[in-house]
Order: sequence, then structure tokens, then C-alpha cells
Amino acid sequence: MPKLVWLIGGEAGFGIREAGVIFAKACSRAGYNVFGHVEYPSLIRGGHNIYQVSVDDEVFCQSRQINLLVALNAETIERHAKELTENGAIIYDSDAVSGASHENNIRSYPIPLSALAKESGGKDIVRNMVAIGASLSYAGLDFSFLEAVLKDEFRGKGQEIVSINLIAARKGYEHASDNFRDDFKFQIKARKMSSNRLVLTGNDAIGIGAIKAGCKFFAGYPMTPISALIHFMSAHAKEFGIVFRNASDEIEAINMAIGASYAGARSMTATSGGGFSLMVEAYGMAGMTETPVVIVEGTRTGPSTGLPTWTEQGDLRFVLHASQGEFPRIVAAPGDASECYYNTVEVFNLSEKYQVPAIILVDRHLAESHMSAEKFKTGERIPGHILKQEQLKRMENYRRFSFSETGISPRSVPGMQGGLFIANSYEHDEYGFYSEDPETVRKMKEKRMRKMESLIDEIPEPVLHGSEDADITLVAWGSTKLPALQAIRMLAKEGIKANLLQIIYMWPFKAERIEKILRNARQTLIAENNQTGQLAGLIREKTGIDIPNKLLKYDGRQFYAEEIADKVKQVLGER
Amino acid sequence: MPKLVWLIGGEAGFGIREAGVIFAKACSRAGYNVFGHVEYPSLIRGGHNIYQVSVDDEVFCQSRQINLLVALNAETIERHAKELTENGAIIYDSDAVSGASHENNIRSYPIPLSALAKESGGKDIVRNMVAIGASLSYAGLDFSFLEAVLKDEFRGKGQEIVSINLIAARKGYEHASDNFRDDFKFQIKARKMSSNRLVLTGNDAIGIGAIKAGCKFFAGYPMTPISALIHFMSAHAKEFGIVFRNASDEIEAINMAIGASYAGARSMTATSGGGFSLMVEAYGMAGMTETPVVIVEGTRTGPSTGLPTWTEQGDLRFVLHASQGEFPRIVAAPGDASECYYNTVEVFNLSEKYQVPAIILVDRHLAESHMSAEKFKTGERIPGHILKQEQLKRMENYRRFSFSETGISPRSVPGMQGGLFIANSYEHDEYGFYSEDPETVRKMKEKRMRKMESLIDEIPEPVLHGSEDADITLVAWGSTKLPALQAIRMLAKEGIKANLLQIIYMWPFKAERIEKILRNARQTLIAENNQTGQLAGLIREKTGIDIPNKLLKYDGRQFYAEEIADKVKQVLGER
Amino acid sequence: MKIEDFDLGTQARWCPGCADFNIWVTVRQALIELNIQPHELLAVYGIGCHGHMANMLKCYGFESLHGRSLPVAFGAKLANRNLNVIAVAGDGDCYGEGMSHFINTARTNADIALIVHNNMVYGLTTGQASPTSAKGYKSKVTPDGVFDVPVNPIALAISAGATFVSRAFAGNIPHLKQMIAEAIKHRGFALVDVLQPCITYNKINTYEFYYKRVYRLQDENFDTGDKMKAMEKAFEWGDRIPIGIFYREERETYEESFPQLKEKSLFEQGISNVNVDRLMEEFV
Amino acid sequence: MKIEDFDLGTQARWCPGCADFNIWVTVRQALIELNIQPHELLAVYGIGCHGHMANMLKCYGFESLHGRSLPVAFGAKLANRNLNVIAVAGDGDCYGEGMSHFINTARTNADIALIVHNNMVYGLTTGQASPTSAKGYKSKVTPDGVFDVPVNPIALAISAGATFVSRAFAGNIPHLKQMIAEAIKHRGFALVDVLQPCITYNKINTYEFYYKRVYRLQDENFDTGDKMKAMEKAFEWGDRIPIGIFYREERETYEESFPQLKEKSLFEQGISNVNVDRLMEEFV
Ligand SMILES: Cc1ncc(C[n+]2csc(CCOP(=O)(O)OP(=O)(O)O)c2C)c(N)n1
Ligand SMILES: Cc1ncc(C[n+]2csc(CCOP(=O)(O)OP(=O)(O)O)c2C)c(N)n1
Ligand code: SF4
Ligand code: SF4
Ligand SMILES: [Mg+2]
Ligand SMILES: [Mg+2]
Repeated sequence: MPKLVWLIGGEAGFGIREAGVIFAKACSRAGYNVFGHVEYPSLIRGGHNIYQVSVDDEVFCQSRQINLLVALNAETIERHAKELTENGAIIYDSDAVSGASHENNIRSYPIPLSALAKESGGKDIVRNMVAIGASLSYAGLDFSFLEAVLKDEFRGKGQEIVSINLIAARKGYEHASDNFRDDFKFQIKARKMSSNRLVLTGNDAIGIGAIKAGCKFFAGYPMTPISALIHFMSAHAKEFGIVFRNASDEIEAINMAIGASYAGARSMTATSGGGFSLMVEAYGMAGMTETPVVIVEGTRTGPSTGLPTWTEQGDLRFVLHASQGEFPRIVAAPGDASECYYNTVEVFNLSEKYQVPAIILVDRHLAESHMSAEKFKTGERIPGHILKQEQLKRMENYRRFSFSETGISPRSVPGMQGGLFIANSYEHDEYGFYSEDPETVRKMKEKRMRKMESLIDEIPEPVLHGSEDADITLVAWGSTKLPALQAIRMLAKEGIKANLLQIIYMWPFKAERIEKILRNARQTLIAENNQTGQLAGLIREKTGIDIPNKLLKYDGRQFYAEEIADKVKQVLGER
Repeated sequence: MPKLVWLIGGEAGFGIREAGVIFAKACSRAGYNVFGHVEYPSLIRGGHNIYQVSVDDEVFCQSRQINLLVALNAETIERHAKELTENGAIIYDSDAVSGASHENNIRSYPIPLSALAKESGGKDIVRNMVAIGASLSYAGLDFSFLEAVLKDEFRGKGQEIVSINLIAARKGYEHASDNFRDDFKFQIKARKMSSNRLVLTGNDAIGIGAIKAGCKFFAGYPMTPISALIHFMSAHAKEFGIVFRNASDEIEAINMAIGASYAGARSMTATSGGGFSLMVEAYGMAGMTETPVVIVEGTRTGPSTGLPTWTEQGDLRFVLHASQGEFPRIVAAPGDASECYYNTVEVFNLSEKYQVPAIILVDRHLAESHMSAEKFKTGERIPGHILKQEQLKRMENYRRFSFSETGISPRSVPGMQGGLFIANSYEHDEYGFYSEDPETVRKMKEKRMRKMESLIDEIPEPVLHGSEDADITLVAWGSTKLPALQAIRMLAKEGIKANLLQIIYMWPFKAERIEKILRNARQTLIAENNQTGQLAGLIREKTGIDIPNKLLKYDGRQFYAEEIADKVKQVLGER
Repeated sequence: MKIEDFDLGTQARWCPGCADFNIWVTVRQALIELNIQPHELLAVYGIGCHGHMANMLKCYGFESLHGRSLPVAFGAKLANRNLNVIAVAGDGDCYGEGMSHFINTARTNADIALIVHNNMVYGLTTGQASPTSAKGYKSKVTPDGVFDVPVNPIALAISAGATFVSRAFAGNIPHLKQMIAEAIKHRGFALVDVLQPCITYNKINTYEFYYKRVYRLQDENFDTGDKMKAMEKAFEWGDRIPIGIFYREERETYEESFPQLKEKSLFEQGISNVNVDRLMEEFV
Repeated sequence: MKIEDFDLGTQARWCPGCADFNIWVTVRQALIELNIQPHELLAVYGIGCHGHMANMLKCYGFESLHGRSLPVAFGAKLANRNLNVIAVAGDGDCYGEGMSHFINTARTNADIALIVHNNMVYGLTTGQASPTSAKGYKSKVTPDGVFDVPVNPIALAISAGATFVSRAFAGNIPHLKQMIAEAIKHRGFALVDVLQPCITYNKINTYEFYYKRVYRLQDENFDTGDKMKAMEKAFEWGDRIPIGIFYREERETYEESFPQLKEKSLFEQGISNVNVDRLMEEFV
């Protein structure tokens, strides 16, 4: 279990998430890794919201148990007191909650959050800041970490807001320092600060990656869990010379992105499975017209509207096969915030180079959880793949869809002299003219598909995390990587050697390397956050290997590391 | 090669298809099996159209060579004379075409089609009837067969039209009988007529099946290759108490069908891949709300708009995995007109019984080719699966989505007393109320998926055509069944024993039986009309078996039997 | 019938003070006035805050997809023309995602009452600008304000051929009730565009905003049969905002156009023994 | 520039005598008049007979999807605001499948000229009724005639906020040319709804039908700045059918609203070296 696991709970509208992120950042600045996990229902006010922060030297995922519970209402205690470890503590608003139970050596720290909030001159909502202040004190960290974060967070909202929040936090901090300070057993100490650490979500990292990759056009339609990405792009559009369009629907969004890309701007859209359903037809058009476009698909619990604010990995097969007919495509499923950044840059480059649509598949757990990451290496030069006017001038009889060896044909864009062509959703010849001649049809299909051959060499190999020598090889993708990594560390402590085969690129699929790793593994276990084992099916289809041990979870929640570790032990015991 | 292969060609607008169907029916009435194959471009007038009829005791598909070519213009001769066998003949319009070449002992029969058409008092278009008349005479069949067909075909259009067409056909017949009659070497003789034979397309058979199955609501949006099905349903709606709606788009079509089904009418829609792309979101809603609905997906050459009037089997994986999340569904891909009828009835029943969306996947070759079929056995009683008001009254505390053992929960429809519920695209509890409780979520997902367990037992086993004892087992689906069957007969003549594993139900997938057949096969070859071997992939995913010999064709055309037979010989030779 | 007969007794999922509560109350009042029983009513919802009503209003409910309440309702109405069918939608839902259905269902004159919770914002996805947000409206997706002119649902409905076109304000419950009741009674497609303050996200179109501006067309002796007058009023939006019936016309409903529905609804037609032998004759 | 400069020299794919030929000829005439070069023009097509023009008109062409010409054109215009962008659509394409884009793109006032080949029928799929087919129109999908009232593109475009709304008749080439040229010149969203006889399938709305009925609004000294007058004319359809400009207004275009497009088009902005280090600071 991490050094400290903190959880704040209350009604929607209480500023739970905001508080959680600030607490996480303060701990990060104190030299720790953090994982911030949010749970909220699909309504705007009144439902029960929580935010959990796990703090440790290394931490990858949410925790099953907590040490420090912050209850802004009584419901939080009812629901979460049972998750407290021995010697855990409850901070509760003594103005709002009558008292907390004391089983299992649970300490309770009543703090007049409402009164202190009022004293700070803020609205009732700044209770959350008082609570963070108190939390930091119990955690044993200096107030300066929090102060710095608060200044940065609220700077944009003006001096008054900054100071109200600071006062509130300080009041909480001081109240806590004055009461029961040394009673709390899970104090952490600040460590040498690394200035190289970020705390961010998958959405955030994709947004930064997209901007870095030269995304110039973004059209989207709000949908959990990628609304935050949409907001991020919108907020930064002007600054980075991007056109952001809040489309009328997803069909408009993707068709606009394809139009913009065709005309020469790197383009992107983002949606969840329901919105992607509406993009399916245009996705195929991008494939047929060889127009690059990047689509972020953030999955939530399906099918259909499902559970908008909960997680699942149920759309893998869907995005792999969406749209009629066959065309080359890229599907990448990063597993943490860093990968979200680097894969986004990579996928933008590949999509443009190979002139294929590309999907970045993330799940709501990855899209919306905050996690620590090394600062990204952002120095990379982004290569452009569109013909220059001079190059085009030197070409005679330009054929946009020439039957090139690699399948990649040099690409002009509208406005260029000598580069006229038809981007045609009908099957076509090298110029883009409609053609139903069987030879042309076959050759054009082969030309397009040929791109997959060099593409598969260019994408990175799947990663084997941990030592080659392991008793068991876990297989996971997307955010399941996170509890799997945590589980490996847990198991190591018990002397069980496990490693993890993480698959990011789903299409094209690096079957050879994956087959080799799996065939060499002493034992295998695949964990997926879905009901049918979609990656397991894909692996069997591509390699023939049937992974007999499947751990599937599909109740809207990502695995706890313990669940994976327990299953490993069970599998190894069975051997 | 079949006893007689006849081909008529000319411009779009010349009545090529009409002529072909009539010729096919006349031959059918003369006691033969027929296969009618149409080729036409995606434009309304002026493009080159052909219709080919193969006639034999048994015939399953189009033929590579022809014996009797009817040329309504010179282009037809240019393009198709080379397909004539030795001693083949060309009937051409001596008023329109200057002459035909005489290589390879090809006979040419100039007939003044235009003049005879004019003499019959019809417009220029009745040239096609003159040509059929002449063809029938050369084929050695009595005029009475044609006369009967013409009377039936044109009855609806009034006596005058009937008689003009009859006169035209007779003039052609007589002119031919008076000239070169005995010169033609491929005469067939009328045989004992069976009154039990139909000549129809996959579209036609699905339409009849749907009406038989009690389809009461149909909403569609025109799209090749299922427009003819839409027209069929529209034409017969009033007569059978069906509401047909020409929707504004495919999204409207499927959502209306789901609404109608929810309210108690068996409902259906039909589209091609591009339109299905737009239906994907609602498809998932049907899964989530457990609303039966039948969707016909007629594939054409993809991706995207592709080749609207050409064939392909490129959408198998797409329909299997369409829509976000996981839910039970049925996907059936019939292989000939009879199967189109029986599978449609079956799928309607299963969809209603199991309360799942169902797809009938056909390709353009099956949807639009005419073929012989035994008259359908239409006596079956269609069972209803909706609760009766009396039953509902006896139920206490009715829960529409009760966690039943089979996963099937008794279903009420709006208007019934005591049956209130929410059909909810959000995840829900047994009453349909939104629920994000992890236990409820898990149980509801399991309940829905549980239906697949009984469903897989209820669907028919995959068919092994031909003898168990074979040198090679072919695997095929959809209309590829047809050339595969023909190839088996060809091979048999050369002493090669081949049989055919035809897979109709793709979801659920009868993996056990398929695995058994394939493991027992001495050699296997899979033939698919697509670029990536989608069924081969599915088989590997579900059984682990990799079929090494794949014959793939993806130029918009279905296989010729010879192509499959040749590949078989190559594979067996390689052994 | 009393108002509780339509209450599922579940916990509300709206922000306290949200005008969606008013609509919920009012719909029930109208149903009672019309003497409709819960099982005789089908309400089809889109996805959005408005759709939360599905868990609260006792009747046959269909919580469909974002933007798709109308075609689902339309299909259901055709299957069982005896049902009272209402569609409950949001502005993003109906005038954005579902715009095409809005126009194309209006054209059919299917007998459906459409109630749009028009709060000029995407409520459930936390306050983005919607198609009815005013030009200049700032939100997370329009940091520099909306550039487009807003959708004008009244003008579009009239242009599309709707036979009952009305607007109400969720702050005026008696009038809202009247509009909803009239819309349900109306034979054909009936729109009630409800000005619905979203107290959490829309700081412009508040109760206050409307209290100051709305006036009732009926108070001005307005002729609801004059399309051009209706159009003029449709474009009135400023210091004065008209509510009431803009336009009303009698026309055959879509369902009535089908001879095959004269006797029995589709649901009532037998399926066990359809005879298709005649059909096969076409293919001999 | 001559008319052949815009001719790809391919074989036409339309029925001989189809009014699509007239539109094709006229578009080229208008381009010459406006002195636009082939490479400066992007034409985005829907799927239908109208879309066959893609293979014939020499310029950058995008044959998109059924119903989707507008959003593709809109995206392209935003990426490169220096391009002349036209969208060529069909009535099924634009007023059925693409209805939502029609309304929602009009609202933005993006600088796109939309030319709709309105033949009141689905040509390419062999003659089914379309959203503009008259009530009662019989076709394979409407054996008892269309039940819906037809879409009124002019009224909808005005209601949606289009800044240039016109109708032309493919049988009057000089007038059609004028409308197309004006629409392309217009700064903002411009509709030319072209009455286009489909000689193969539509036996009602023929050349004859229109020759007898159309008259030019300009001949009546019509005020194109009066929205309500425009609406009145929009509903005139019978013995007299108006063609010409119904409504015109000047408004900032969508592209002009973006400060980030003032200097350079998106296409011209560099991508090789975007500095995102500042962005990372938000996440410390
Ligand atoms: C296809 C699809 N796109 C997006 C969403 C996400 N979504 C849910 S509600 C909503 C907007 C709701 O706005 P509105 O319709 O105005 O309803 P309100 O919440 O304001 O009542 C959106 C975009 C979705 N559920 N489905
Ligand atoms: C999503 C989708 N649905 C249906 C079709 C089939 N389709 C092609 S053209 C067409 C109708 C064309 O009518 P219209 O837009 O009026 O154009 P016209 O042929 O009359 O010029 C249809 C339904 C398609 N290509 N894509
Ligand atoms: S967000 Fe707005 S519309 Fe939604 S419940 Fe809250 S106040 Fe009502
Ligand atoms: S079908 Fe009609 S619209 Fe299409 S090309 Fe022929 S005449 Fe023109
Ligand atoms: Mg809203
Ligand atoms: Mg048309």
C-alpha cells in the first residue's frame, strides 16, 4: 500500500475534483509520485463525488484502502469509513456532520470547515481548501507546497480569489497543526524536489501532444470522458494558431476535420464510443481518400449511453473494424499520461506520413485520472509530409494516388499549382477518377494496403515491463497497465516474479514479437477491463495463442492492483 | 460449363436486366435451373450493362464463357465476343450494328431488332423482347414458355403492354426460327416442368421472408444493393398491413424501427455498409434496451462509397463489432436465395425471442443475382414472444429486465396495464432505472450476455456440403458458397473430391463444430471475396486454426467457379 | 388521477432550483387535465439533463440517444397509433444533434408532442454553448463567444411545416401547462419550445432575464392561423419575447394517411399466419 | 480563361438531356467571369447524380459522402481561407441526409457557395421520392404518394440565418450563371437552390413545368434586404414560382471571427517547432 492514501468526498458541486488535484500537486511538489482517481455520477449537482490521491515513491493506480478520509458530508463517512486502514483518520466538517465512528482505531478529526471557510471571506465552497490545508498538515508537509500550487492554480482568476483560497487553506492547516497534529500515523516527509515532474491526466497529455504535433484544426462535440480534452484545445486554440470548432454533432466534427486536413492543416477530433459510432462513415472516407486525421476515442462503460462517467475497455474491436470495407488505419492505445503525450505526437506524424486515419484509444480511467509523469521531452522537430510547390512543379503528369512501391503517394493540397486531383470516396484511379476497371480496383486496393507493410516496421515494438525472467507474464493494455504495474511490485515483495507485456499498437499488430514473448512465457494471464476479452481474441486471431487465464472486470471500475495480484497467485498456485 | 450460357448487353436504359430476368424465367419454366448475373455501372443511362443467364440441370453461379451473345450495340460485341466458346453465336441488331467478327467458328445471326420492334408497335426499348424471342428459338425452346412469362410479367401494366411485348417477342422468335435455326449447337430441350421452382434474388427472398415472419414496420433509405428490397417492401406494404417509411436518412430509419419494435411491431431496416455506418449508434441502443430489430446489410465494394454496383464481402468484422461496448447480437450471412428466405424468418424469430438486434448480411452478388430455388415451405406458424395482457396481470411487481436464468426477461409493450418500464440506453436495474451500482452493472451485463448461451444452441449447425470423405474441404460464406458449390461439381468430374463448409451464423459462432470439421479435414482452402480474409481471421480467433490456403478476390467481382477449382488443384498439387 | 400517479418516487437528478423541475410538475398537471393514464403514455427522451425525467415520470419511458428522441417516438407512434406519444428533448439534443429529425418529423405531421427543454446550453456535459446560445455567449468551448447566429426553433418549425408551433417559459407554470396540454391534444406534430433557465451554467438566460421580457401572444389577440405573422413573431427576440402559440393548422396526420392503419394498429395485426404464397407467384 | 480550362475531358455520366449538364456549363461560365483559376477552386460534392460533376470539372475536387459536402467544405475553408470553396449537392443529399449541416452551416456564415441540384427526386438510386418531392408524388418508395409536405429550402435557409439565399432554374442559363457568380462572390454562406429537371425520373417537375411558372424576382423590383418579404416569396409555389435572390445580408464570416486567422491561413502556419513547454507549467 502507498505511503499515504487520501480521499475527499461530498456532493457534486462541492469542488471535490478541484480539491483532489490541488492536494495531489502539493504532494508531487513535495517530491512524491501521485495517482489521483475521481468518481462521480452523471449529474451536475447532488450526486456523491469522490477524489482519491495515492502518494508514494512510485505509485501507478488507485488504492483499495485509504488512510485519511476527508468528509464534506455524512454520506462520505457512511460510504468510505470502511475503507480506512487501521490507525486511519477522518477529517470531517464538524459544522456539517455530527460525528464519526471510531472502530478499528480510527481517529477522527472534527474541523469546523464551514466556519473557517466563512472566516476566510469565501463562499461555502472554499470548505474544500480548508480541508486540503488540514490534510497537508496531517500529512506532515510544509504549507509552502500548497501555497505554491494554489498561487499557480488560481492566478488566472485574479488576486482576490488567490488570497481567499490561500487564507482558507492556511486556516485549515493551522487548525490541524494546533489539534491532534502528531496523532496521525501516516505522515510523509518532503523529499528533494524534482522540478521535472508533472501531474496530469491522459486528456491533458493528449492535448499537449496534439499541439506539439502541429495540430491546427480541432472540431469536437462534448462527451464524457473527452470533454476535458475539448476544453483544453478550445482554451489554447488562439495562443497556438489553432482553429477550434464546437461542432453541431460528431458527423460534422469528423467531416470538418477531414476537410481541413485535406486542405493541409493537421486535424483532429475527439469523442467517446457513442460519438464515434456517428463518425464511422467518414472514418472510412478518410481511409479511401488517403486523408490523414487523428481521432481520440475515449471509452466509457457501454454499451450505448451506458455509464457516461465510468470506465471500460469495450471498444477495441469496434475501432479496429469500424466502417465498411477494408483500408489501412492506425490504432494506438497508450497506457499512461506519458504515453498519451508521446503516442499522440507519433500518431500525428504517422497519420500524415502514411495518409491514413488514426485512432488514439483511451479509456475513461486514463483520460480522467491524474498521475505523475516526467516532464515531456518536447524538443523533437515535427516533419511535414506535404509536397512543396517547387517539388510539385518538377513533377510531370502528377498523379495523387500513384501506384508507388510503398503505397505512399506524394500529396498535394488545394491551392497548389500542378497538383489538381479528386479526393474520391468512390474507388478511383491514380488521378482520383472513378474507376470500376477490375485491374485498377485491385491495384488501388493493394497500393493502399501496402502502406501497412512499412508502417508495421516503423511503429515501436510492444513493451515488456520488468525482467525477462519471470514466473508469469501479464498481458494488459490501456489503463489496465497501471494496476498491473502496481501488482507486479506487490508480488515482487512476496517474492513472485511477474512481468507485463503491454500492447499499445493494436493496428498494425506486432504479432511476431508478441507471439515470441508469449511462447517463451512460463505462464500467462491477461487482464482486461471488459466482458469478452477483446485483446485476448485479437492475440489469438493474430498469433494462434489462446491465453487461458483471463481476468475480466466490467462493472464500470478499473482493477485494483490487489485483484490482479490475487489472480496471479491463484494462477501460479494452480500450476 | 452449363448447357447454355446466354448474355445480353447494351447501354443502361436498354432494358437489359428486364430482358435477362424474362429469359431466365422462360428457361426455368422449361424445366432448368438458372443463374442470372447482372453487371452495371453506377449511372443511370449510357454505361455498359450486361445480364448473363446460365442454364443447366444444376447451376449455381455466373459463367466465365458464353454460348449465345445478344448485342444491342457494337460495344457489347467488342467486349464480350471473346467470351464466346467455340461454335458460340452472336445475335445482333442488324439495324444498329454493322457486323460481328467470325473467329473461332463463331456464328453470327444478324436480326433487324429495331425494325421488328417498330413493327410490333412498341418503342425502341422492346428490341429487348425481340431479342429474347430470337434467343428462345435458338435455344430450342417452345415459344409458349416465354409467352407465359411475358403475360405474368406485364399483366400489371395493362393489356396493351402485354400484347406489344408478346408481338415483339414472337416476331423475334419467328425471325430466328426462319433463319439459321439449326445452325446453333447449344440447344436445350424442354423437360418435365416442375411447378415448384422460383427464380429470384436474395433481395426478393428476404422480402418474402420478412413478410412471412410478421414484419409490420419497415423504414429504409435507398442504397445499392438493397434498394430493390426497399422497393419490394414498399410495393407490398398496404397488402400485408405493413407500414413502410422512406426515411430521411439511415439514422432516422433505424431509430424508427427500434421505436416501432419497442411498441410491439416486428420491425426492420435495410441498408448497405455506408448507411449501416450511420446506424451503428442505434444498433447498440437496441442491444442495451433489449429491443429486437432486424437489419439487412447488403455489402458492396468498399471502402467508403467504393463501387456502389459491384460486390464484396468486406463488412463481416464491421457488423460483428459495430457499436461501443459489448452486447448480444445475431449475425447471419445466408448464401443463396433459399437461405435468404429461411434465415430471414429464423432471424426475425430469434431476434424477438432473445430481444437482441440481428443482422442479415448479404453481398451485392447474392442480393441482386437471380437464381433458382425450390418454392419455400411457408406453412410455419410464427410464434409471438410478447407478454399478453392476461399474463402481465398475473405477474406481481413486474420487472422488465429481471435477472432471469436464461437472460431473457418477459417483455411488455407500451399501452399494457401493469407493464410500465423504462427502455434505457443508460445502464439500468431490473426496472430500467439508471444504475451505476457495480453489482447491478455486472449482473445486468451478465444477464444480457447470458442469452448467447441458449442462442448458440438454438441456431442451426454450420453445413458441410458434399460428402464427409473429401480430399479437400473448402470454406466459404455468403455468395461465395455459389461458385464454391459449382467448383466442387467441376472437380468431381475430374475425380477430385472436395466438400464445402459453409458458415451462415457468424455470431454466435459455432466454434466447436467448425473446429471439428476443420481438424478432420485432409486439406483446407478458404475462399473469400475480400482482401484480408475476415472469416479466416474469425475462425482462427475462435478455434485457433489457421487456414493456410486463402483465395482472396477483391476487384469488385465474385469468383468464377474455375478460379476456385484451379486453386484447389494447385493446393492439392502442392501437397 | 392525481399528480402522484405520475411520480416514480425516485430521487431527482437535477440541480436544486433547476427549471426542469417545473416542466416535470407541469407535464403531470397537463396529463391529469387530459385524463391520460400512465400506461397510455409513452415518453421518449433524448440524452441530457432533460432526459433525467425518464427516471421520474411514471409512464412507459424510453430514454433513447442524444438527439434521437423524435425518430424513436415516431416509430412507436406508427406501431401503436393508440398511444399518446411525447418526445422530451434538449436544445443541444434536438436542435444540434437531432436537427435533421426535427425538420423532417415536423414535415410528416406525425401526432407527437415535442417538448424541448431549451436552456441554451449543454447542461449535462457541464455548460458548453448550444445551438440556441446567443451570439457572443462565452463557454468552455467558445472562449471568445459563439460566432454563429442561434437556431431559431420557431421559424424553423414553421418553415418545416409543423402544424402546432408554440413557446412557453418554465417560470410561468399555468401557461406552460396550457401549452403542453394543447400540444398533446393537437392532432399532429406539436412543438413546445420551453425557455428553461439552467441555474448552474447559463448566467445570461436566467429567470430574471425572462421575467422581464416574456409576454403572451394571446394577450395581444394574436391570429394563430397566419403563417407570415407567425414568422414575424418568430424573429422577435430582445426586450420583448413572445410566448404562446405562434402557429396552428389542421392537416391530416402521418398515421392517418395509411389505409392499412384504419382498422387496427400495427401492434394489433396478427403475425402468426401471414400467407405469402401469392407473393411467390411473382417469381415463377 | 476559357470554358475548356475547366473541362477534365472525361465522358459525362449523366443521362443525355439531363439538366445537370446545364449546371456544369454554367458553373464554368461563372468561374471564368470571376477569373478564378482551377487550382484556386475547391469543389466538394455529395453523392448522387450531381456528384458526377467531380469527374468533369477541372479544379481541386472532393467527392465526399452522401449528405456531407458542407462540413468537408467548411473544414477545408477554415484550413485555407484563401481558397474559393463551393459545395455541390443534391436535394436528397443536402435536404435529407445532410439537413443538419445545411441549417448549421448556414448559421455560421462560413464563406461557402452551396449549389443544390434540386431535381426533387433521388436520381442516382433510380428515382425515389426526395425531401423536396411534392406531396402526393408517386415513386417506388411512395406508391400512394408522398405524405409529407416538401422541404422548403428557401424558408429554411432564411430561418437558419443564411446571408445569401437564392433560387435559379437550370433552364435559364444566363440567370443561373448570374446567381452562381453572385453566390461565389458573396462574402459568407450563399445558397443557390437550382430547379433541375431530371428527365429520366421526375415526370412532374419538367422543363415545361418550370418554363410555364418561373419568374424573376428582380423583374419585380424586389427588395432583397427584407426578411419578411423574402419569407413570403419563399412560400410562393404554384402557378408562379419565383427565381432570383430572395435575401441578402452582410455579416462577418465565420473565418473572419478568428483572430488567429488574420495573418495566415492554418495551412501556412508552421508545425515543425511548436513550443509547448509553457503548457506543461499548468501541470506542475
Ligand atoms: C452521440 C452523443 N454525443 C454526445 C453525447 C454527450 N452528451 C450528453 S448530454 C449532451 C448535451 C446535452 O445538452 P442538451 O441536449 O441541451 O440537454 P441539457 O443537458 O441541457 O438538458 C451531450 C453533448 C452523447 N451522449 N451522445
Ligand atoms: C449514407 C448513404 N446512404 C445512401 C446512399 C445511396 N445514395 C446514393 S445517391 C442517393 C440519392 C441521390 O439523390 P440526390 O441527393 O437528390 O441526388 P441526385 O442523384 O438526384 O442528383 C442515395 C440515397 C449513399 N451513397 N450513402
Ligand atoms: S445543469 Fe442546468 S439544466 Fe442541468 S440540472 Fe443543473 S440547472 Fe438543470
Ligand atoms: S437520373 Fe435524372 S438527374 Fe440523374 S443523370 Fe439522369 S436525368 Fe440527370
Ligand atoms: Mg440544453
Ligand atoms: Mg436529387
